[in-house]
This record gives sequence, structure tokens and C-alpha cells, in this order.
Amino acid sequence: MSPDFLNFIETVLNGLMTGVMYSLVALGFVLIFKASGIFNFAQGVMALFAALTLVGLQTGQVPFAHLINAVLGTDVHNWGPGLPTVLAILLTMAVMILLAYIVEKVVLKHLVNQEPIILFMATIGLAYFLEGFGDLMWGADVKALNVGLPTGGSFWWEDVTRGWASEGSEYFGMYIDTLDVSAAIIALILVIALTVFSQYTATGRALRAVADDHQAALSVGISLRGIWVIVWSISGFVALVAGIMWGAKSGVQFSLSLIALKALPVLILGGFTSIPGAIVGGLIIGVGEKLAEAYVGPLVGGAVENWFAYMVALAFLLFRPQGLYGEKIIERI
Amino acid sequence: MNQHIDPGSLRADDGIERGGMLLHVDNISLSFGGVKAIADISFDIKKGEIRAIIGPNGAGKTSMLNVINGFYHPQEGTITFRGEKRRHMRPHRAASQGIARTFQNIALFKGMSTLDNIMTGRMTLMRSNILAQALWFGPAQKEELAHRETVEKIIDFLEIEHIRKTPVGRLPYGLQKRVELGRALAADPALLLLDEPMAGMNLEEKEDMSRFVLDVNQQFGTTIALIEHDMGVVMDLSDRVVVLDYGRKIGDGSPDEVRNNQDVIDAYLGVSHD
Amino acid sequence: MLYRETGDFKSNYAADQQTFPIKSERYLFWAAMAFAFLVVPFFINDYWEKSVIVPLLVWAMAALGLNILTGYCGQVSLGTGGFMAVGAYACYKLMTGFPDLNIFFVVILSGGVTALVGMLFGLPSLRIKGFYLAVATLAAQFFLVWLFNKVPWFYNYSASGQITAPERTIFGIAVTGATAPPWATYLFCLAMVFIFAWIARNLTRGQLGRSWMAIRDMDIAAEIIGVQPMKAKISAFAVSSFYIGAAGALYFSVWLGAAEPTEAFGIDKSFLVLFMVIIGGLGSILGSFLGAAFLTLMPVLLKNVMVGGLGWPTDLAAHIEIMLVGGLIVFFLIVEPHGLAQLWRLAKEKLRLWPFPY
Amino acid sequence: MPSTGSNAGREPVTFPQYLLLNASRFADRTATRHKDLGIWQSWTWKQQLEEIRAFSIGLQEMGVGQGDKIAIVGTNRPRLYWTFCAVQALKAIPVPVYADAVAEEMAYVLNHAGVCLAVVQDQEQVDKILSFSDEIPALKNIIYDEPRGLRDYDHTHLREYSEVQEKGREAMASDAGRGQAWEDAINASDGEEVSVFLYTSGTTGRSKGVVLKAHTSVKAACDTAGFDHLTENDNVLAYLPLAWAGDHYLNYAQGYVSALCMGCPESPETVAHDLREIGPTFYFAPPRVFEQLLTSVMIRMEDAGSIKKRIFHHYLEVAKIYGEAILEGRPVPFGARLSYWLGDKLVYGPLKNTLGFTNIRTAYTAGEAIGPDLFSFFRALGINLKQLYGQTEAFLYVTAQKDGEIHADTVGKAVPDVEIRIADDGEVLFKSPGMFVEYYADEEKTRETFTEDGFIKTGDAGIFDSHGDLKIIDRAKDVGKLLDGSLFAPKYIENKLKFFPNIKEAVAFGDKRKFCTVLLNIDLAAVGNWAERNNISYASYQELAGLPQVYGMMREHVDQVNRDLSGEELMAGSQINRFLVLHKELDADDGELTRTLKVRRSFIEDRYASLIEALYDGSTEKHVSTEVTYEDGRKGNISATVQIMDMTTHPSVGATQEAAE
Repeated sequence: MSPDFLNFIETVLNGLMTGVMYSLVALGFVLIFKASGIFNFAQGVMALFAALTLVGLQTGQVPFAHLINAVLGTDVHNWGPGLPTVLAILLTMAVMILLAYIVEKVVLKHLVNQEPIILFMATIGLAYFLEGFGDLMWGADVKALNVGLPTGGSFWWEDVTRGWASEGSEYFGMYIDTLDVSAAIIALILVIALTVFSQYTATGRALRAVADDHQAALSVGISLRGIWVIVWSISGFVALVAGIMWGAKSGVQFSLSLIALKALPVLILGGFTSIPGAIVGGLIIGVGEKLAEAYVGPLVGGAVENWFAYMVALAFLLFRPQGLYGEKIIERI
Repeated sequence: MNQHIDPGSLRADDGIERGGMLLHVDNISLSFGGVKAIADISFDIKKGEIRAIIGPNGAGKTSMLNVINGFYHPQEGTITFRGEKRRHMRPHRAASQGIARTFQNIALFKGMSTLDNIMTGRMTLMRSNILAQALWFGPAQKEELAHRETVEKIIDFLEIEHIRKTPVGRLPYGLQKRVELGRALAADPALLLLDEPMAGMNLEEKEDMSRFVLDVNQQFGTTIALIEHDMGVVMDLSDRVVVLDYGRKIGDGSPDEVRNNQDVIDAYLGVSHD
Repeated sequence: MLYRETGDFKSNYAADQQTFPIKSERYLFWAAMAFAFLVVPFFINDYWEKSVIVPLLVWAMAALGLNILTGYCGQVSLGTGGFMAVGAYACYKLMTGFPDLNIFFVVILSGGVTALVGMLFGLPSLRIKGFYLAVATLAAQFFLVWLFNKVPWFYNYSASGQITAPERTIFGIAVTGATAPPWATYLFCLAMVFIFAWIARNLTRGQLGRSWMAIRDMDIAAEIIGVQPMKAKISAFAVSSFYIGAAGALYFSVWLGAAEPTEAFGIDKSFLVLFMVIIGGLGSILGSFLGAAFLTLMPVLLKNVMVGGLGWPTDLAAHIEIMLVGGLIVFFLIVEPHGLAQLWRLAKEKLRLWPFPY
Repeated sequence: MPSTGSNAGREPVTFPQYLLLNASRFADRTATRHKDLGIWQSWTWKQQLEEIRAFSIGLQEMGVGQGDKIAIVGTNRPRLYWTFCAVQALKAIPVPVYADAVAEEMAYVLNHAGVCLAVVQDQEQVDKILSFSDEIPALKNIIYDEPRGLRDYDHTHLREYSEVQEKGREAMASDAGRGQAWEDAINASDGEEVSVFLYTSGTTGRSKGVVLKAHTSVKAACDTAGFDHLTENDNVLAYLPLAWAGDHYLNYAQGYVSALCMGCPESPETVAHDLREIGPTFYFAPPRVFEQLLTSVMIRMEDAGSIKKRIFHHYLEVAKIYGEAILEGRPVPFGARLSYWLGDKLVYGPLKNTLGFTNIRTAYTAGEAIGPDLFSFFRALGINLKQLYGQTEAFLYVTAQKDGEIHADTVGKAVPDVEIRIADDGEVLFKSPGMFVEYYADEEKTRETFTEDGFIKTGDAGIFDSHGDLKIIDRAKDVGKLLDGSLFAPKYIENKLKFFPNIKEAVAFGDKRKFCTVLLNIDLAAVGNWAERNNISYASYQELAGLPQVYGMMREHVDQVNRDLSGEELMAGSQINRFLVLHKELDADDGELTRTLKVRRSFIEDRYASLIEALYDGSTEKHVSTEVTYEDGRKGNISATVQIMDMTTHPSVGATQEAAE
């Protein structure tokens, strides 16, 4: 195989890995959208918030230290060496569930019959609030997150791929980050778990019932608000996983919340209500983006990644407004 | 300013005599992804008449109206309106040719006042360009005020003066229906399509609405095609009735003829399909 | 309570349809305008100009634009920052390319250029709605900012990649550039915003405005009664982008004086303007102003209190501000989805009926 | 006053002459407004002249001439008001008819007047007239204002208003001198012709057609317009029935002589709203309208927040104490003035504004007695509300209160050029410039009404109080005398009692008896409310009426009335000696009230003869059993033992009254 082709494969593989991350975030969107019709813009910030909380707990930060110092004139930062990773993850999960509960109680409950666009705006507000709140609680500085996943390039894979190159060509093997691989595996497990959950558990069935028909679900005695708390908790969990992966990869910082925006084109491709759609869409966007950066980027000065996904989505929309997996809508009046 | 303007001036004028053919529906078939909604239906509407379209639920009545005003595009057949033959047309084109419409489930613009809703009905008759509108004073205002006057006459006609500036979302159902009729009338329609104008009304409201429909027909000479479930209303109001069932036409004629048509009786009494 | 409407009747439609049909309100409005135009210029200083009033006016202009698109026509846009960038760069290119062109026309032309770009990005709205459209506008946002970053022609190949506004005058008085006196920049912005608010009012009260609102409230019915969806939507995009572009031009040339795309025109600006429109009130000219005022003045106030008054660090204040803005958005959506303008309307209704409760 | 008038300096003596005058002196001032199609359509005097002239000549073309009677039927609409003038211009006679009259009544009036043409508002009236048209041979044509629904009617005898106007315009176009001839004919009049037939509403028997002459009508209108300083800057809202003498006088007659601007409401339902928009400067309403207004104000305020409510009531108190004094320019302490000023900003001003009363210079009420509290309420807000006493036969005004000389219980002094005298039996007699000629085609009634020296008998009994103001106490035929010879005016006493919100009805007895007694009906809503607030439980009206606490309350009210009566020289003798609270509500179904809810005195006297006997025989209670009719028509019996209470009377001195207060 020629090095060019191998480079191409490498790009595709990297794209797939990134795509998995996108899928992970998109998954959170889809879950909430299916169950409540809410397009949760705060999903990205939830990931950031989860990651911040996790790091904070792991490293033993005092919450709101900044504020406390400013108000009381003290100088506190840490309360101790921090919690073990597993405990920190569990605690963070508890925080995310609490958050879901509060969101339902304080926000959603009051917006039940509003138009989708209003709910969408509310989640934007929520995103801002959470962002400010997270920063206030844990500080805005970039933090490293280490939960013990392997990182760095895989030498084994480098060796294997070097052997694929045609004789005599200068090829030093493919670079692949082991973290990405673990992320992909975890994402896969998550997807399977969620599928199993929604297919085989009572709660899962209730979720699907609500997604199909709110009124009918209500009439058979499913508590909509309970469902909402569960769904937000699950997407909180997904956000936590995404936060861990992204955080471990590039540090816990504000830009993490922007991956939420990246999930949008993914959703457009996959459709707002389809879990497989989210996965496939994420992969397509991830691969497309990397390929575009590698092959189109140099022609126009780089950084194509920023907008390429949206343009793909836009083009796609014009031809198939209902998404990959959506049904054609017959409009009635 | 103050002289009483003959409401008849609202009538859109064309060359067709009263009683002449205004609309021909020829062999229209419409299906959605293999499901046939309308199968090979033909009928006509004469100028100046009230034509009822009746049939059980799901008979394809609303779809028929949707075809007539261009919202659905039939796979086969043609519509001839005022002598112009067509199969496909955008709804707003149909509107500007003089087909106005009310809807089964009220489709008013909820955020706008009664006045603005009815003014919107004059959409196809207003001409001033964006620049004139931006400057307002001058041609745009003049045009706006002239149309306002016409709209006020419709408001007067429908006896909804007291809700002129109320956002329609706040109005009770019966009044919303009336505003919707007003919006359709505002277009000076040559053909007025009414999709269940009396659905969900109490007896008194039905009587009011029937009176308005008759008045519109008599005073403005507007041709009306209406879908209605209340047989009493249909028999009282309409000049001719076409009966649909399962997307097919099973009867066509005067109210009496239709009443005695065996197929129609079967469709209504024999098999119920909802 | 403050209203005295007895005997304030209308004997023609022109009077009935005027912007301020109530006499006392009309007088109040003109008094306020007289104050803004004739009194404020004598007292305005550099701080008030740069930190409070000019920002307020610029954002009000942008909010007007977005309100036309989102509030009146119902099309959600997250591309405001990008369109402001188009206005700003068009302004820069026009200022440097045609040094003799009056800044007034530069701003108008910048709006015009943005309108064209807006129409282009508005095309998808003919096929897609709601969130899908929001995503499409995000494409505009990211693409445009990237474009201005990557194509040196836009920043005249300057080494820093920044654009800097040269001095331009009106009636011999500088309104852009470092030496422009505060009162001049203020008056320039005020006049622009006044004119365009008036135009916005005209457009929204007429046939075009009704066609926008019809599309917003029920697009299918609108089309059936004769609204051309394409004309309505594209015109909304064009007009909206015009305003946003003009705001971008003022933002760059009068307020900032220099700009660099990622910082000045990022996605956060899109959200900021969207928030102004929501908090102010969708579908309300007044709301655009109230929203802009609220979100411009609140940070100034918070900063003065927390940093100036309590001596807290700036970043802490910034976090609290973000949090508060987010919280307020949610609060407003819950308590009054129609924003400050609706609160104003309700208060007005109460006052008109005073002492009766209804 | 007029110098450029078309009748060359002569005082106009007919209303059409005033039309010509106004069209020249106030050509571009608005004469008439009408809320129609969303705005106040307006006509200047000049335009109004054009409209009237076209219609008038159109009528002429249809054959209308001197002495023809033209019926006018409908609500307050400009075209109907124009019809008056158009008809008068031809020396024909307008006959306004109540629009809500049933077919039978209308047929009577049309027949009696010999109407040959009817100008009506809409389809409803056309239908009504067509339903009896074959009974009225004289009636040849009908003209209607609103064409709606009439398109398919047989138009051989039916015309649209605008069509008639069109005909008039055509006639003028084809004959250049026609318009001038029309004006000349108007100017030629000496005002001796009949101006209008006003049919009395006919609460007692058939309606009578009051015949009024043009120049006397004009004179009366000029006198009162001068009295209240009405000018072309005034405006009014015409909302009372067009056929009522008051409306014809206040809006048409005074309107033409003072050239004020008259507004017509959009519809009878929107009067309150239209009133607020127009903001009249001169306003008339019968007491019941003011009463409803006050009630609705209080009810609406019930739902207000507690702070607002407190402000509202606080300042109402302030107004109650100082308002009238300030209105009349009497001395008031500075603090009170300040407080009233604040109240005006917070409560009175906005309140008047929402009611549409802000611009009122003069408001009148008349027709029946107005409660002193009600009267002062509006005056305390700063509204110059006054009372007048009028008669159709006088062409309205007999007396009116002068600004600054206001007493709630009088109707003021005679207006300029009116003479009043009180007959020996207490009946008020008057002679006025506008007084009528005769009842149309009813010589007998006419003769009965005039005294030998040319005064008119009003049928009302009255007295002059110490200020020389006229006080109407009752219908003359109901006024009687106690055995000791003192005057007994039952209605006067009853009204005083009924002004207490707790008393719904009162029936006084005393004519040819030793002393005065009353039967009372409590107001179930008001007293029930009071009982609830004081935790007094009751199961029925009967039980509530018999409670000792209620009797105590009634006793206070009766005592207050006695106190009032004792302060009035002529009435002091008829103080209430005994009273009882009736065990059932007086009810129209039982024949105790008329359908218009007026007490049928003689019927009650028979029905409760045993109770009345008990009132005079000194017993303290009486058992009665009364047959009642339930709403569904079934009959039943209720019986009760009714308490009778004795009162002490007060000596007849003015000083007593003041001391008591």
C-alpha cells in the first residue's frame, strides 16, 4: 500500500475516533429530545460541568473557593488530597442526578406547554448558567483530568501498520491515540447499554412510550416528570462520560462546551430522534471533518474543521430536510 | 368618505356570468405514498352557487379542498378555474387568482389582532414595494388606509367591531371562526372554500354562521364551496351537493336528489368507517 | 393612572394607526427624543460613551435586526455574530477603498452588503425550519468568521490580521477614529438607530410585517391565503441582515475602532443578541431596545458593584455575570416569555385602567 | 349673536334656519360624529347641510310636503337625526318612535299620528313595520338606513336612505335653482309651524302625542343653552332613546341652537366605551344610570389589590368630606385641599377618565329622585352634576339647579322665562316658552291639562323649600292628607327610605288616617351580606326579615327618615309612627309590583289589609298567611307572625335636625 493511501486510512481512523466523541455528545441530545421534545443546548456544558466536578473532587478543591476568598478575604483552595477516582466518579454522577432533578423542578416544570423554540432558548439560558456556575464553583483555569485511562500513541499499531507500507517507501506507521481507542470502546459499550436499557427495562419502555405519544403515555399513568428526571439523569451520565473522554484528551476547559455545537450537524444528519442516527452521523462528521482538514484545508489556509461540519449539514438539509433516518412529513391543514 | 359603499364592490369581477362554470375538477387522483386519498373525482362549481361537499370522515373532503387551492399536488387530473387549466400550482398563486379558504382547525395568526389577521387576507391585493413601506408616509400609508377601510366593512359585516384590536389567540372559538371567515372574505374571493365552518359550534353560533354564509353569497355574490357535517345546515344552505366516500364520488346533485341517493344513504348509515 | 384618554378619539384611520395612538404617550416619546438629541450630547463623557451608551445603541440596532427575523418572522438565527462581521468588514473595505465616501453611506452600504449575504444564507429557510434552520445559520457564523480570518484581502493584508477604522467625518466632525469626540459618535449612532428603528416600525406595521408574522404564526395557512413564503422569508433575512450588518459596521468603526474576527464576532455575540431579543421581547421594536439596554447595562452595573464596590476580582465578577444572564433568560422564559416589552404592555394596561384592576 | 347668517341678522326661529346659520358661521366645525367602521366619522356643519339638503329634496321628490307626518325609528344615528331637520325643512312633521316599541305600540303611534312615511334604521324595523303595514293605510313608503339583509325585499315601497339622497342630488343637478329654493323656503318660515310630535312613553295608558311649535321650541332651547353656557365648543354623546323628549331636546334642539358637536355611539352596547373616547362636556343620565355606574365601580374595585383598594377608599372618604365644598368654591382647610389634590391625581382623575367624565362641565340627572349619597358621590369627584325637572309638555326644562346652588333633594329654581306656581292641592303648575300646543288629536286630554289661565298641570306634587327651590314630592294624585290635615306624600317618604341600601321597597300609608305607617322590604343581598359579616345565620328571607337585629337596623333607618322629615316644615307632620318588615319580598309574579317593578299601592293595600289594620290598632305583632306564586307557576302559602314596631317622632324644628347631626 502506498503511504498516501495509508495516510488516508489514518485520517479516516482518526476521524472515526473523533466521530465517536461527537456521537457520544449527540447521544445525550437524542435521549432528551426523544423523551421530552426538548433540544438541550446545555448538553455540552453539562459535559464540561461534569468534568469540572470530577476534577474538583479528585483533586480536593474547595467549591466556590474563589468566591469565598473574595467575600471573606480568606485564602482557601484545597481541603485535602482529594478522593479516589472511582468515588469521585460516583459522586459526580450523584451531582449530575441532583442537577437533573433541580432542572426539572426549577425550569422544565414551568415550561411544560411552551413551544419547542422557547424550551430551546431556556436550555441556552441553562447552558450559560451552568457555565458560570461551574466556573464559580471550581474556577475557570484549564485542568488536567486523569482517570487512569491509557494515553499516548500505540506503538504496537505503529509497528503493525509500518509493515503494511509498500517496500522502500518512507512510512513510519500510523499514529493512533490509545485514549481514543478506549473512548471508542466505552462509547460502544454505552450505546449497547442504552439500547438494552430502553428495550428490556420497564423504565426504558416507559421512555419510549413517552417519546411516541405524550398524551397516550400520560393516560396510561406514566409520570412525565419522573421520566424527565430519569432522562436528564441519563444524559447527565452520558455527559459525564463525554466529559471524561474529552477532558482526558484535551484538558478540562471552556472549549469543551463548544463540542455541543459540533453535535448539531451530527444530529441534522442522523435525525433528532434516532440513536443509530446519532452514531452514524457522528462518524460521518468526524471522518468528513478530518478528511476535509487534511485534503481541503491546505488549499484554503486551514482550520476548515470549524465550519465544515455545518456546511455538510446545510447541504444535506437542502436535499433531505428530514435527516438520514427521519420520515417524510406530509403537511396537513 | 362617509357615503355608504355598496358591499357588492367587494366582489371580484371576471367575465363569467352568474350560473356559468367557475371551476371544473376533472379526474383528480391523489395519493400519499401509495395510500389513495382521492380517486378519479370530477365535479364542477357554478358561479354564484353554494356547493356543499359532504361525506364521512376520511372521505377525502379536506384533501379535495387542498387540491383545489394548490396545497396538494394531485398525481392525475386537472383543475380548471375561471377558464384556466392546471394541475400544479403554489397555494399563494391560487390565492392571488381568487381562491380563499377557511380551515377545519382554525388557522389564524395567533399573535396578531383581528384587524391584522383580516388585513393579511388582503395580501394579494396590496402592491407597495419594500422601499415605500419603509418610508410609510406616502403611497404605502395611502394603500394601507384604503385597505383598512375595506377591512372595516368586513368587520362591520361580521359584527366583530368589539374585538377589532384583540389578539385572536384570546378569542373564544366561535369568534375565531368568524375572524377566519373575515380573513378569507378580505381577499375578494371569486371562490370561497369553507372547511367545516360550523364545526364545534353551538346552535346559536351555527345559526349566526349560516346567516353569514348566506349573506356573503347573496350580498357579495361570492361562490362558496363548503364542507359540513351538519346535514340540516347543508340541506338549508347549499344549492348543490357532492358526496365523497373513501376518496370516490358517490353522489352529486341537489340536496333532495342526494338525500334520496341509495349509495349516499348506504355510506352514511350502512358502513361506518372512522 | 398617568394616562388621560378621555376625549382622545380618532376620526380617521391614519390617526388610529399611528405609532403612539395615545396622546400622552406621544408627547412623552417626543420629549424623550428631544432630551436624547438636544440635552445628552452636552453631558456625555468618554466613559458613558464607550462603555454604556454607544454599546447600547449598537446592540439595539443588532437586536432590531434579529428581532425582525426571529421575533417577527419566526426564523431562529444563531449567525448574528457572523453577519455583524460581514457588516464590519464591508465597512472596513469601503472605508479604505473609498476614502471620500461619507461614513453614513458606508454604514448603509455595509448593511446592504450584509443583506445580500443574509439572503444567501436565508435560502435554506425555504426548505427547513426551527432547529434545523438554527444549525444552518451556525454554518454562516463559523464559515464567515473563518473566512475573514483566512482571506487576507479582507483585512488588507495587515500583519496583525486586525482591521482598524480610519478617521471619517460628518459635516467636518470626526465620528470614527481615535480623536472622535464622544458627543459626535453618540449623536451619529443615535441618529442611525433612530432612523432605522422608525423604518423597522414602518416595515413591521405594513403588509410586509404582516406577511412575516403570518409566516411566523402559521406558515401553511399563510401560504394558502396568499403570502409568498419565499418573498416573506428572504425579505426578512435581507432586512434583518441589513440591520445587523449596519450594527456590525457601527460596532467596528465607531465603538471599537479596531477588530479581529474571532474575538469580536464570535458565537457568543450571536447568543448575546439572541438573549437581548428574548429578554426584551420577541416581535417588539421597543423590546429590542429594552433587551439591549438590559444586557448592556446589567454587566456595567454588576461590574461597578462587584469590582468597583466590593473589590472582587474581575474574573469572578464575569462568572457571576454569565450565571446571572443565564438565570435571567430562564427566569424570563418562565415568568414572561414575551419579555420586558410585554411587562411594559401589562403595566401600561394597568395604568390605563387605574384605579380598576381590569 | 349671528351676523353673517343666511337669514340676514334675524334670530332664527326654526331648527332648519339654525342649520343654515351654523353652516355659514361654523362651516368647518364638526357638527356630528358617529363611531362607525372603527373610527369617528365626522361631518362639519357644511357637510351636514349638504347631507340634509340632499335627503330633504329627495323626500320632496317622493311627494313629502307641509304637514305630512314622518315617523323616525331607530337608535342614535346621524342619518336619523338629519331626518328631523330634513323633514322640518319641508314643514312636514317628524314623529320619532321608540325603536324598542313592540309592533302593536308602534302601530298605534303610527296610526294615531297619521304617518305617511317612515324613516327607519335597519331590517329589524322594516320587518316590524311591514308586519302591520296593512293596518296603516296612510303609510306609503319606508326608507331605511342600513341595507344589510334588505337586498331581496320588494322595493316598490322601500327605499334606501342614500338612494333618496341621490334622488335629491339629481333633482338639484337638473334644476339649478332647486337648492336655493329649498333654503329660501326655510328662511321664509315664521316658526309658527309644528316642529315635532313627541309621543310620551305611556306608562299610564296610551301614549299621547305632544305637539310642539317650531319657534317656541327654539326659544326654550336658546334659554337653557344660555343658562348652561353651551357653545360650539361643547360636545355631547347622544345615547338615550331618540324618541324621548330629553334626547330630542338635549342633543337636537340645544345642539342646533348652540352648534355643539353631537356624537353617536357605535352601538347601544358600546356606549360606555364611546363615552370614554368622546369625553363629552355636557352629559345627561337618569339616576339609575348613575346608580349602575357606582355599583359597577365598586364591584370592579372589589377585585383590586389591597393597597390599591385602601388608597381608593381613603381618598373617597376625603372626597366625601371636602369634595363638594371644593367644587362649589367654599372655604376648605389647606391640608384638606392638598389631600384632595393628591386624591385627584391618584383616584378621582383616573376614575373620571376611565368613566369618560373628565371633560364634563355640566351633567344633569332627572326623571326620578336621586339618592343623596349617590348624588354627592359624583359631585365629590369634582363632576358638576345637577338636577333638573322637566316635562315633555314644557319641551323639557321647568326647573334646573344653578351652578353652586345644589341640594340633593331639590330640583332647583325655574329656568329663565318659566313661571311656576303650586296649586292648592300641591300640584306643580307652570308656564314656559317651549310649552306644547296640544295633544295631537286628543282635545279632551289637552283641555284637562291646561288650567284656565293657561298654566300646564304637571301631575306632580311639589313644595318650595326654604331656599325657594322646588322639591317634587310625589305624583299629585297620590298625595293625601293625614286626619290632622298635614301633608302626606307617600313616595317622598318611601324614596327617603329606599335610599338606604338595606331597604329594597317601602310602602307608606297615611292618607285619611291618624298617622303615617310603612311596610318595609329589606334588600336580601345587602342585609344578607351584613348578616354574614356579623355571623348571623338565617335560612330564608322570612327568617332574616324577622330577626331582632334587622328590626333594630330598620328602626335606625326609619328614625333617620323621621329626623329628616321633622326638619321640613311641610312634611314634619307625616313622620312614621309605626312600621313593620314584611315577611316576603314584594313580587311581580304575585301582582304586588308592576312588570317594571313599581309598587302597586292599592293592590297591596287590599292584600295586606290585616297587617295595615294591625299597624293602626296598636298591636305589637300579627299573624298572617299569604298566598304566593312560585317561579314555575305553582301556588303556595307562607305564613308568619310579623312584628310591628313603634317609633317616636321628632318635634318639627329645624334646630333639632342640626343638633342631631
